[in-house]
Amino acid sequence: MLAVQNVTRVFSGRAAVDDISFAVDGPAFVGIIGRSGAGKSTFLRMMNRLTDASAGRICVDGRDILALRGRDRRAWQSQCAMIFQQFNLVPRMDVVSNVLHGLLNRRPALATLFNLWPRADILRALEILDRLGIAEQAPKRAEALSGGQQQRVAIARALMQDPRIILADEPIASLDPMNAQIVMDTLKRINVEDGRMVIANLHTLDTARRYCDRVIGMRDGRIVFDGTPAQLSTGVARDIYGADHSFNEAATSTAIPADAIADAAYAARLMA
Amino acid sequence: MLAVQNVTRVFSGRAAVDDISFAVDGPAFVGIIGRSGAGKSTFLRMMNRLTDASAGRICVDGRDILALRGRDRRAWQSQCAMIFQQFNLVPRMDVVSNVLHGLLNRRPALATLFNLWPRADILRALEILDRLGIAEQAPKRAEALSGGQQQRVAIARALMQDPRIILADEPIASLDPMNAQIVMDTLKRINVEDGRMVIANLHTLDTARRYCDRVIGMRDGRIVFDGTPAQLSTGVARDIYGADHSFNEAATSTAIPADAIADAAYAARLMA
Amino acid sequence: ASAQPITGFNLGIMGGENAQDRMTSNECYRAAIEAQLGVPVKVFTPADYDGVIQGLLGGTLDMAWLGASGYAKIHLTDPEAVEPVLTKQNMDGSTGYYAIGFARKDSGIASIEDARGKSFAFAEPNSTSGYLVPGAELAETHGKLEDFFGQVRFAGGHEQAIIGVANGDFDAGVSWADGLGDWEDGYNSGAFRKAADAGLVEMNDLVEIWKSKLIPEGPMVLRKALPQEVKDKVTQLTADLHETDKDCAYGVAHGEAMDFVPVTHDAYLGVVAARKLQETAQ
Amino acid sequence: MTAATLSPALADTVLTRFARRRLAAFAVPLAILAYLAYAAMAFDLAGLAGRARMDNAAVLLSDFWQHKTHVTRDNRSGALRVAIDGEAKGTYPPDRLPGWIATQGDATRIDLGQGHVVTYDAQGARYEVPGYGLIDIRPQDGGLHLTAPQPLPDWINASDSRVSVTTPAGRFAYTRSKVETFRYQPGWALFFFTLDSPFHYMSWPEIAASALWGPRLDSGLPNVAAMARDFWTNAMWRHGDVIWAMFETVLMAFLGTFGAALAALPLGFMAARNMMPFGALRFGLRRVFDFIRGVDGLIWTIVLARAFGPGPMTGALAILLTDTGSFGKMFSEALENIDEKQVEGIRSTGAGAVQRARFGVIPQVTPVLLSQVLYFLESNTRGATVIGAIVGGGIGLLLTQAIQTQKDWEDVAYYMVLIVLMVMAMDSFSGWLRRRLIKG
Amino acid sequence: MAALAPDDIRDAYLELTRRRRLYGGLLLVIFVAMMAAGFRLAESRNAGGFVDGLPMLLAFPSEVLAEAWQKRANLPGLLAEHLPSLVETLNIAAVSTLMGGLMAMGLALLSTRGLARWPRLTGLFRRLMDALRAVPEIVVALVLIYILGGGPVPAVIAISLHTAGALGKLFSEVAENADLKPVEGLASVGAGWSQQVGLGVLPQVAPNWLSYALMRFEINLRASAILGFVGAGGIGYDLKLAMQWGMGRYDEVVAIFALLFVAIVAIDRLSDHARSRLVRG
Ligand SMILES: Nc1ncnc2c1ncn2[C@@H]1O[C@H](COP(=O)(O)OP(=O)(O)OP(=O)(O)O)[C@@H](O)[C@H]1O
Ligand SMILES: Nc1ncnc2c1ncn2[C@@H]1O[C@H](COP(=O)(O)OP(=O)(O)OP(=O)(O)O)[C@@H](O)[C@H]1O
Ligand SMILES: [Mg+2]
Ligand SMILES: [Mg+2]
Repeated sequence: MLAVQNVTRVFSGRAAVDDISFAVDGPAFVGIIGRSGAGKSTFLRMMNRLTDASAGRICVDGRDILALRGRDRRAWQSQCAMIFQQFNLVPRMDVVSNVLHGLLNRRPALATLFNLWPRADILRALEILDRLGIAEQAPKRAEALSGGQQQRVAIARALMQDPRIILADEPIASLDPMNAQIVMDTLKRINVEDGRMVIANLHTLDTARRYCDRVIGMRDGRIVFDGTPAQLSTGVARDIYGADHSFNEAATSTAIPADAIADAAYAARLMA
Repeated sequence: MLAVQNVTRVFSGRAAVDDISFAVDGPAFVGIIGRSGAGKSTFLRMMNRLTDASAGRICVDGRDILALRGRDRRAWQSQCAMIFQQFNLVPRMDVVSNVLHGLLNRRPALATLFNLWPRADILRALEILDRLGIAEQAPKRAEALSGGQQQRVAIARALMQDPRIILADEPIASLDPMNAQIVMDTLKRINVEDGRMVIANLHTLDTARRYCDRVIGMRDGRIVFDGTPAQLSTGVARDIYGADHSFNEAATSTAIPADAIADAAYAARLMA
Repeated sequence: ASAQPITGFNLGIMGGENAQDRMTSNECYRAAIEAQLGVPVKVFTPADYDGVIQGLLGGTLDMAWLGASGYAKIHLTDPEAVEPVLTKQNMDGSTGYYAIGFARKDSGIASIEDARGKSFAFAEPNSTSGYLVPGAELAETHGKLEDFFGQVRFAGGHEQAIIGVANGDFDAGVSWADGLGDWEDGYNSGAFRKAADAGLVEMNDLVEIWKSKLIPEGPMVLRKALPQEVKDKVTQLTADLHETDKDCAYGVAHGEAMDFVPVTHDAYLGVVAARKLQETAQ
Repeated sequence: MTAATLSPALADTVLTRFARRRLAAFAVPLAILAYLAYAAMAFDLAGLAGRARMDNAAVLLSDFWQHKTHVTRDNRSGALRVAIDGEAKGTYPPDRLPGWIATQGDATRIDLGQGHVVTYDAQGARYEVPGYGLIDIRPQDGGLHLTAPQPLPDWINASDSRVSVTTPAGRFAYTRSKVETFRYQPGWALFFFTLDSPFHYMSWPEIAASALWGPRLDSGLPNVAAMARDFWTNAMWRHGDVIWAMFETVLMAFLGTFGAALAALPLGFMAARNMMPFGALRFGLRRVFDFIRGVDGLIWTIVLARAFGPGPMTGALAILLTDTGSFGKMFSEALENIDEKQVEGIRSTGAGAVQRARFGVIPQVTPVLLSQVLYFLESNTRGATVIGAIVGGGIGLLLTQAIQTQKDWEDVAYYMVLIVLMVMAMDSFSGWLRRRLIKG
Repeated sequence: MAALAPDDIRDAYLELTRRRRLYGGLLLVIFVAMMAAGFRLAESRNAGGFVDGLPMLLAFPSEVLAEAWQKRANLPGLLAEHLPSLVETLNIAAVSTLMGGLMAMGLALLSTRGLARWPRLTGLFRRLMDALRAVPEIVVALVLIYILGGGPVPAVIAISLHTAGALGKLFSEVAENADLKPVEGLASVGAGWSQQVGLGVLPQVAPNWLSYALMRFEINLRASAILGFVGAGGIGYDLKLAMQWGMGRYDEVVAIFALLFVAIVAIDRLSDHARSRLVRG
């Protein structure tokens, strides 16, 4: 289904993504991990054609999507939804409109500029929002929502695209642990229930372990690990994140911590 | 030395400070605590004559400073330095100029308007900055400094006034724990070394306990506690802060916490 | 009356030529006055002739060459402000120019009577020869102009009136000329000549249908409050200019002229009256 | 999960919202279009299209970059005059006529190029038009006799008193009093040196050579200085006067803007809610600002002209007055938006009112005020052009005069270029100053 | 803590103050000298002096008001008579703000880094805006009057062009600060340039753009009144005629002036109000 072949991207002499190749057959949940600057975002952006590749091919069902231009490129983008760390919604527009933006490529440009959408589209947007549990927020402006809600709107937009692949670039990095869990659960459900492929950049190991079918580890633009979550030992993690980096996984964890024992103890002492 | 007698301040029908009285003999470090809206700031502002009192007297060495007008009032202000939560410096002027502002009341107005200061004054400002450990910042603009450094500039301005009393309105509320400690230590040192009276509004109990010779607790404009830090039991604290307020002192603590035990444990488990 | 000695002398020059040209062509004149009076003399050339008029009314300008209508305006505002002393005498000995009514040759209009019921263009409401005088004269002979002509319009200026008629936007119109020389040249000087020389209209296509009475050339005026001695000196110098410095006189007079001759307020009674009439008419 | 759980009420609200928005999406552009249509009617756009004479525009505008040489013979005296734009100061000396004019006794042969040749002689004049034939005009019995191939084309306009011919090569007109040929050539004539300067007759390399080592043409001056003088005092273009006029314009803008800023500073304090305790005075001042601004600089110019007469000071004062109104309003608004904390900090040391203003307020507002003042400096440079036209000073006077007298369109083009350059220069200067002063 | 010896710091700072005082003093002296010299120069080239003129300051206004007061019975009629001209002036201002604003939108979007349709051409569009801004309206209007004849259209064209340049610059400054994340979000679903800009940028910048456009409308109202002075129609033309006529029509001057003034102040205050509401949200 997806075959990445020797893809490279060079930024001013340095390769941000360096000759990577892998293939995914079915609608898997693929996690990409790696430390900051490893090239995760660059790879996803190339897949969505927001950034051009310097070399290589990405074949989806045999077609090299890196070679698409103009209309074809936009058509591909509409089949391959992207979810951003900062949500990238239009803050001053309402939630439903933001979801409807997923259809921009498929509806006449002029009509969309005047915000004219067929009734059926609006209803479908509402349905999707309902499925993600935020239908009541529909008439509000996107900027009025909490981070987790905004990310779910972004996912709704992605679903509106009815995409074959969903790309998610650190979808939970700016969310609190509670919202992070909701968002990741939602992505997993879409992956399982709808059978869409999801490729997510994740910056924490525990999330990758919990949600992914397959984990790809990147370092300095190269793939240094490719396997199942179970294969992801601490040694491998050290490799991915670099051993010099005094490694403390907890510091980056987004799991909701157990009640802060120390704080509670301190308070108890004071109140005695 | 300082005698506060039945001081009241009414804002649109409500008494923000309600008939308070207390007296301080020597150059003590007095802390005023109380929850938000208790009238702490209003009291300090009345002492510095930034706000007028509705009734009562504040006698300093027998003179009622609330009755002063015009020049005399300004002369009193110059003897009674004020330090603000938000530092209230002139951000676009350099550090030394900000410190020199402490002399505005004592130098000819015209010369100060052109920012012309005697050499001796400049040298003294530099000395004070050196004493507070921020002499290297002297030529920088105030806005270029960190919060803790700015608060120390504010203290330097206060020292430049060569005041009998230093008033500090929540001096560490907008600082991180590290800087908070430096600032409080500095105030304490001035109190002890120079023998100047310090009255500080504080919003955390532990700070008051650690630095003050005497703690005054206010609630709804009235003094509900007046004693040594040792007398400040949790019951008293509940009284001051209001029992309805589900009280958790730790939540407002600015003390630097002990290493997060839970985190460390979690990390250890993972790395195993 | 209160004749204090003067410390400077300011000369205002009206439009009609490029500001810089006016400056240059009057430089010799300025120098001559300066030599005669012994005080610094400055020349001012505001674009809008109201600038000169305000200067004379406010007493900051001491002398100016004005149009007849401009003089009338000053006189009506403050009769004590200025007095006319000299005017220009043309090569044929006349001291004035004409408002000329005209139409397209192919329109069949050959006299003002033929223009009855047609559209008629004046230049602009404040122009002496483009509206004030012809308006008053025509109204005198033909009655209310709005009734006599089908439509009375303001083209916006002499230029626009001529082009407008030549283009057929108006059936007939009025503009000014000195009345000397030949029609086909657009006369020797005036708005027709300028338009023809610039290639904007073809004089062959136009015919003259009416000519006003002589409109007096504008006067050279002096501020009344000036000391008599100063007035005399400047007047004398100017009156002799054609005899003493021919080239300089050419510049001051905007071209060929016979002489500068004395003039009094009486010469402008007609224009003043026309202005008064317009004022009450509106 | 399916639509079943979706509350119908919610769907309704959302759908009606979209319907309303759809309406607005059409209504706004439609309203704009309707208004523009109304305006087009009110402005009589249709009539205008008929009135606009693009050919006239072409005649006028071609002067922007062309000059024409008049070759005129007075039919009564027989005198020949060759002058650029027909002006006295552009008249060629008889012994240095341009190469395309040849004289021989009474006869003058004018070569207009592309085979067009005009000849004046004792009998009259002839114009040879290639591809058409010979146009021959002779004065006879007080009228003109025209011989030309029939039928006459519409570019020949003839009566018995005047014949005029217009061809792409030039214009030709014969009346009883004179015969005149106009030749149009591209370029600004005599831009560097006029005909009375020896340098006019040199090519660029010759000029360079003459400047460096040529023999002195004017014994009193080195050649370079003579060139500079001839250029500076060029009677056609008057570069010296023009530069001076530009300076005067900038001077008016400078004095007016900064004068207004100085006047508005104390007034702004008095009109700011947080600085002025007396509400009545504040209100009064604000209305005064409104009045001054509302009246507009142009009217002030006229009012001031009575008191101060024409001249640059009057223009500067008019700008000063108008901008005092604008600055007063803007400054007082800026002062109302200040951060009170800094003032309080200064106040707590016992500083007086003036010191509080100096240290608590001024440092905060300087960047805002300064950038407003500099922005106005730039736009006042443009404004001073207009005001100058009325008070009789600066480049604006030259420009409006050149337009009103209509014959010097190349001057108009020259002044326009200079004004654009001047405003751009002021723009970048004030931008530079703004960056320097505000960062610094 | 101190990296430098206290003495060094002290000397360095004293040196700094000395230099600052020197530069500050010099700057002040230069500025004062320039103002003084400039003013004296301007006065010497003026017909009347500043001091001599001051007592005359009210001469003209009092002349006008005296006559208008005398003929005050005419005022209501004159007000009604010139109302259509005022409407024409308002129309000129509104149409040119609209057209100029639309042009400015296009220019701004084409010349904003990160948004431009043709990134290579941004410099070109910027220079174009500079040039449009630099030409005074009156210049364009005067030239156009000679081509199109007097009337409102030359004024509309002239003001529109200027507005396009002036607003274009302000618009592009706003657009430059717009958040590009929404645009990227729209790009990722395959939206075209017009959709990215129309849905991602315009909603963000609209309040500020509108506020600037309103401010411009105010400015254009004045400009169109002034252009009337050179023959471009509207109430400015009426005012000029009455003003030039002088004594005898001062009642008309006052009537026209009152109309214009009230309109300018009313719009000024309305737009102030609308703008503060727009920008606050
Ligand atoms: N537009 C760009 N221009 C130049 N260099 C870039 C650009 N985008 C990314 N890079 C560089 O490419 C490298 C990989 O960046 P990328 O954003 O893909 O990393 P990442 O793995 O997503 O990191 P993070 O966790 O910080 O998002 C980095 O060194 C980055 O500086
Ligand atoms: N200028 C004022 N006008 C009206 N009410 C005021 C004013 N200043 C303070 N108050 C009111 O007086 C009461 C006491 O305020 P004050 O600022 O002294 O409390 P505080 O103890 O300093 O609280 P915080 O911890 O929030 O600073 C509050 O109810 C406040 O709303
Ligand atoms: Mg990334
Ligand atoms: Mg407080």
